[in-house]
Parts: sequence; C-alpha cells; structure tokens
Amino acid sequence: MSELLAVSALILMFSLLLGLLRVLRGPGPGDRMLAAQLIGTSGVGILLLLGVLLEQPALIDVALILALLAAVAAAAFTGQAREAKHD
Amino acid sequence: MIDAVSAGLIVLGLGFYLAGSIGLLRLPDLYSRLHALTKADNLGLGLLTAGLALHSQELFTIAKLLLIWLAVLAAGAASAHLIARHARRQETGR
Amino acid sequence: MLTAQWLYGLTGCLVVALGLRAALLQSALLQRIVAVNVMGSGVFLMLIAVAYRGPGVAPDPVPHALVLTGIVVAVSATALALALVRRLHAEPGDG
Amino acid sequence: MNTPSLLAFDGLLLISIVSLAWAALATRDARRSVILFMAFGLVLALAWGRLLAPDVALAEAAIGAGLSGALLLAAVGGQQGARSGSAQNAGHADPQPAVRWAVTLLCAGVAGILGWALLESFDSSARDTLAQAVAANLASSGVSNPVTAVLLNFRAYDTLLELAVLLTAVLGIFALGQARPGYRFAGPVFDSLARWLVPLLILTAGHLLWVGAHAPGGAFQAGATLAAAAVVLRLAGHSHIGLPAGSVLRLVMVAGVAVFLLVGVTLLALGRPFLGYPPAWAGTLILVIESAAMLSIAATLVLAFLGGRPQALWQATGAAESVPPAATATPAALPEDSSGAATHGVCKEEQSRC
Repeated sequence: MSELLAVSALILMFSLLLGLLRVLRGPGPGDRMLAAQLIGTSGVGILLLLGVLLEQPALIDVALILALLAAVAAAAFTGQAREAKHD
Repeated sequence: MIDAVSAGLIVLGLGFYLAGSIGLLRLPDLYSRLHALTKADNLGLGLLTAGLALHSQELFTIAKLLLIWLAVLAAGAASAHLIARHARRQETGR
Repeated sequence: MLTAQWLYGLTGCLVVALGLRAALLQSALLQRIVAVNVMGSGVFLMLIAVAYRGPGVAPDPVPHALVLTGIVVAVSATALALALVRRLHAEPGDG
Repeated sequence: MNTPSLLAFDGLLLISIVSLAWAALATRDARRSVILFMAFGLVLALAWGRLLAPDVALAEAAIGAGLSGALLLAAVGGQQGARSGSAQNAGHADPQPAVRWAVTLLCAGVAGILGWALLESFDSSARDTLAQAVAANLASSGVSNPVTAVLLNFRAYDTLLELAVLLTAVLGIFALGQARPGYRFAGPVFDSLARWLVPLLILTAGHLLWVGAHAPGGAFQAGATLAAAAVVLRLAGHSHIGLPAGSVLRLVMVAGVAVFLLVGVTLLALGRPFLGYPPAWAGTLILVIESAAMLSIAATLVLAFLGGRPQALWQATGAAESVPPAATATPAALPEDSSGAATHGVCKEEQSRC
C-alpha cells in the first residue's frame, strides 16, 4: 500500500509540474491564475497522500486550510484588477 | 477487498488529475482550459479522498476529507467563475 | 546517508542565492520585496532540512519553532514594506 | 520507506521550487511575479509536509494562501492604479552587465559558503544536543507537542519579543497613513462562498489552537487562519471584517504581549524565574497565553493586510470625544456579529461606490 501511495504522490507531483508549465507560459494573467488553481488542487491531493504515507495525520489539517483558502487567490486577483481599473 | 477498492479509486482519481493537467496544457484558449480544470480536477480529488477515506478508521478524519473535497469543489467553481468573468470583462473592455 | 536532507538543504542555499541576486539587481521595489521573501524562504528550507532526521524519526523541534516565528515576522515585515512603498508612491509632486 | 519513487518525488518538488523562485524573480511584470510567488509558497508547504514539519506547513498554508498573496496582489493593483509608480521605477537604469556578473558571482559565493556550512552541520556531533534537551524536558513543559513546548515554554522569551515585533510593525504601518479603501462587492458567487468559508475558518482556528498542546497547531497557525477569515470577508467586499472598534481593538492588539508579560511578572513576584511556569500549571498557562496571542496575531495580521490605520480605530475614538455616548455604542456593537453586520456593510459600501 505504501508503495502505491508513494507512486501516487509522484504522479500528482508530475501533474503539478505540468500545471507549472502553464503558469510559466501564460500567456495571460487569467491563464496563470487558472494554472495556480490547479497547482493548489494537486497540492491538496499530495498533502493527503503524504499524510498517510509519512504517518503525519496533521497534514490533513494543512490540506483543509489550503482547500478553504483555495478561492482567495482568484478573488484577490480579480478584485485588485477591478480596483485598478476603477482608479 | 477494501484495499483493492481504495487502490482502484486512487488510481482512477490520478487519471482525472492527469487528464486535467494535460487539458490545461493542450487546450487552445482560457475558456476551454477552465473546463479542464473544473471538471477533471475536482473529480480527481473526489475519487482520491474517497479512496483514502476507506482506509481511515476515525469518523472525524473522514468528515475532514469530505469537507476538503467540498471546499475545493466550491472554490474551483467560484474561482473559475471569477477568472472567466474577469477575462470577459477585459475583452469587452468594461 | 540521508539523501533528502542535503537535497533540500542545498536547494535552500540555491534559493537564498537567487533571492539575494534579485534583491540586489531588481530596480522595482515590489519585486525587491518578493526577492527578500524568496531569500527568507530559502533560509527556512535550510533550517527545516537541518531539523530533518529521516523518515519515521521525530525531527528537531527547535528549528521548526524558529521557522514558524520567522514566517509570521516575514509577512508582517512585508506588509510594513508594502505600506512604505504605497506611501512613497502616494507622495504628492512625485509625478 | 526511502523508495525510489519518494526520491523521484523529492526531485520533482525541488525542481518546481527552484524554477518557481527563478521565474518569480526573473520577470519584470509585477503581477506575474506575485502569482508565481504564491505558487512558490504553496509548493513550499508541500516541502514542509515532506520534511515532517506539519506545524510549519500549517502556518505556510494559512499565510501563503490567505494573507501574503492577497497582500501582494493588492499592492500590485495599487501600483498599477497609480501609474506614477511604474514611471518612477522606469527612471532607474538597469545595472551594467559587469555589475550583474559581479553580483551573480557574489551570490554564487554566498551559496557556496552556505552549502559548506550546511554540510558541516549535518556531520556535527553537536547537532542533536538541543533536540535531546527538548525531548528530556518535554514531560515538564505542560504540553506534548515539542514545537509548542519550544515556542511557549523553553524559548518563551523569543515568542514574547516576536509578538512585540508584530505590534511594532503594525504601529509602523499605522504611522504611514490610512487603510486602503475597501474592495468592491465580489459578486454573489464569491459572497455566498465566503458565507460558509468564514465560519469554517473560525472553527478550524479554534481547533488548531486547542490541538496545539498535543498535535501540530497553536497560536500562530490559529491566528493566521483567523486572519485569513477576515481576508475572505474583505475580498467579498464587506467593510466589517470582524475587527472590533476603538479601544477594544487596541486591547486586542496588545493582548498577546500583555498577558504574556502579566504571567511572567506574576511568576517573578511569586519567586519563580520570569516565565518559568510551575510544571503543574504550565499547560493551563500556555493555553491562556496562546489564546491571547492568537487574538493579537490575528488582529495584527489583519491590520497589516489593511495597510494603514483602519477607519474603525479612527471613527470610534473620534466619536467618543465629540459625539454623545448613545451614538458610539452602535459601531462598537456591530462588528462582532458577522452575518448581520456584514450584509449591512455591503449595502453601505455599494452605495458609497455608486
């Protein structure tokens, strides 16, 4: 089972890296933000897997906080863009 | 038996994750990429948490796993909406 | 012996160097603040790597406590720096 | 456990850390740099989890995802709003190639020295002394989470002074001017999300504070999570974000330092060393100090996010001097109630913007 978890974490990390490519490539800020969102979801999955694999149940709490705050970045991003336009 | 089901769920979840990432890379524009993220990714996490929940003995942990999935689901929907609206406003110059 | 600790530790050194370089070379103030933050994260990475004792072994809690306080101090220092930048740009007659 | 797949995982994680750091620092576009920095913070949280530092991962998640990203993005928005900023920056010429090379060499040298020191420390026999000292005295510290024991007991001086540093930073921010104007209503979708996120975040903060004694968590993580709840409210466009007004806010700001000092001085008066808790009382005292510290940390982080003196602090004190007491009672009573006051705040904000 632990081997499956380790390989799963590796695959999710690979998926995160693919998202990273989109963050680096863009082209627009919206694309970057979207990819950052995907990185967040992959990160939540990785933390859950690591929590079981490394016997660190507290990592579930870390994943929970990341999940609860996952929309903050997008809201801050679109909020500030409109604020800037308003000025 | 439970191990096999849980492993199956996790592997299936990983498939959706990968599909989402590849979609994010390959699809041509922002709006279609939104699709890739919100559909596949959330299903991926859902299957993953289901697979891990089968292993957990504690009810509190299972509840937290469920909450994580719901929170990501809601956040994914909300931020996809915000990003799409932002992009449309930029295009139409409003 | 433990591959992970020196892999992460040396990456920390590299991140410190990247941050330091950008902090010295960037002219935009906001990017300099980001650079200092990246540098700090590199130091944190080094400290956590020093604390690591391998899988299944309890790590050293003292560097963890240091990094924990460091993260909170870094964010408040960042906020102060950003407020200074904002004030600088808001000064009348500056263009 | 040290399987090849875990090693490959480490490799990919480290590649993403370095490439994000590089990309965040190489770009000239401030917003791009900030988004990349936020992703960098998230990947770091994974590294903390991987290196068995869940306490640090909790703080990084709450601060990286909730506070510093929103803080930096707001600063980018402000800068792009006031075009003068970028014009001023453009005035500085880029450093000469020779200077760039010299700086790069210098930084490579610094990295080399750091790496050498690090590798030396891995071999050092003194490396485990502190960890052993903590483990030997953990039983008498009043808590079983070693990180909390270090923060609130063995090195309580550090934490006390750190709270003072936070307070000083916020006072410095206050000295620089008024808070940024509020965000506009983020739309019904995010607002309804915020309505159930905020109670959950407050619950999570309470949970983290409580479990901090025996599991990863504590005042810093709880305070940062509480502050993130306020950031969510602010982003949703609410003007009341849970900060009390006037003198209550001042009290909350100093509560951490004050309770800490009070405990220390009381112990001193009872003939014990400063902050040297009696083992039987240590657990309770730590919880009391942590509760006060959590409130102070949350308040200072939120105030730091606002980037200046909040209106609440001003209005309430100004009103107390000039307006009859009946009028001052309302603003002080309102902010505690999150749902009712929040809707009220949205309407007010919308009107003033229109």
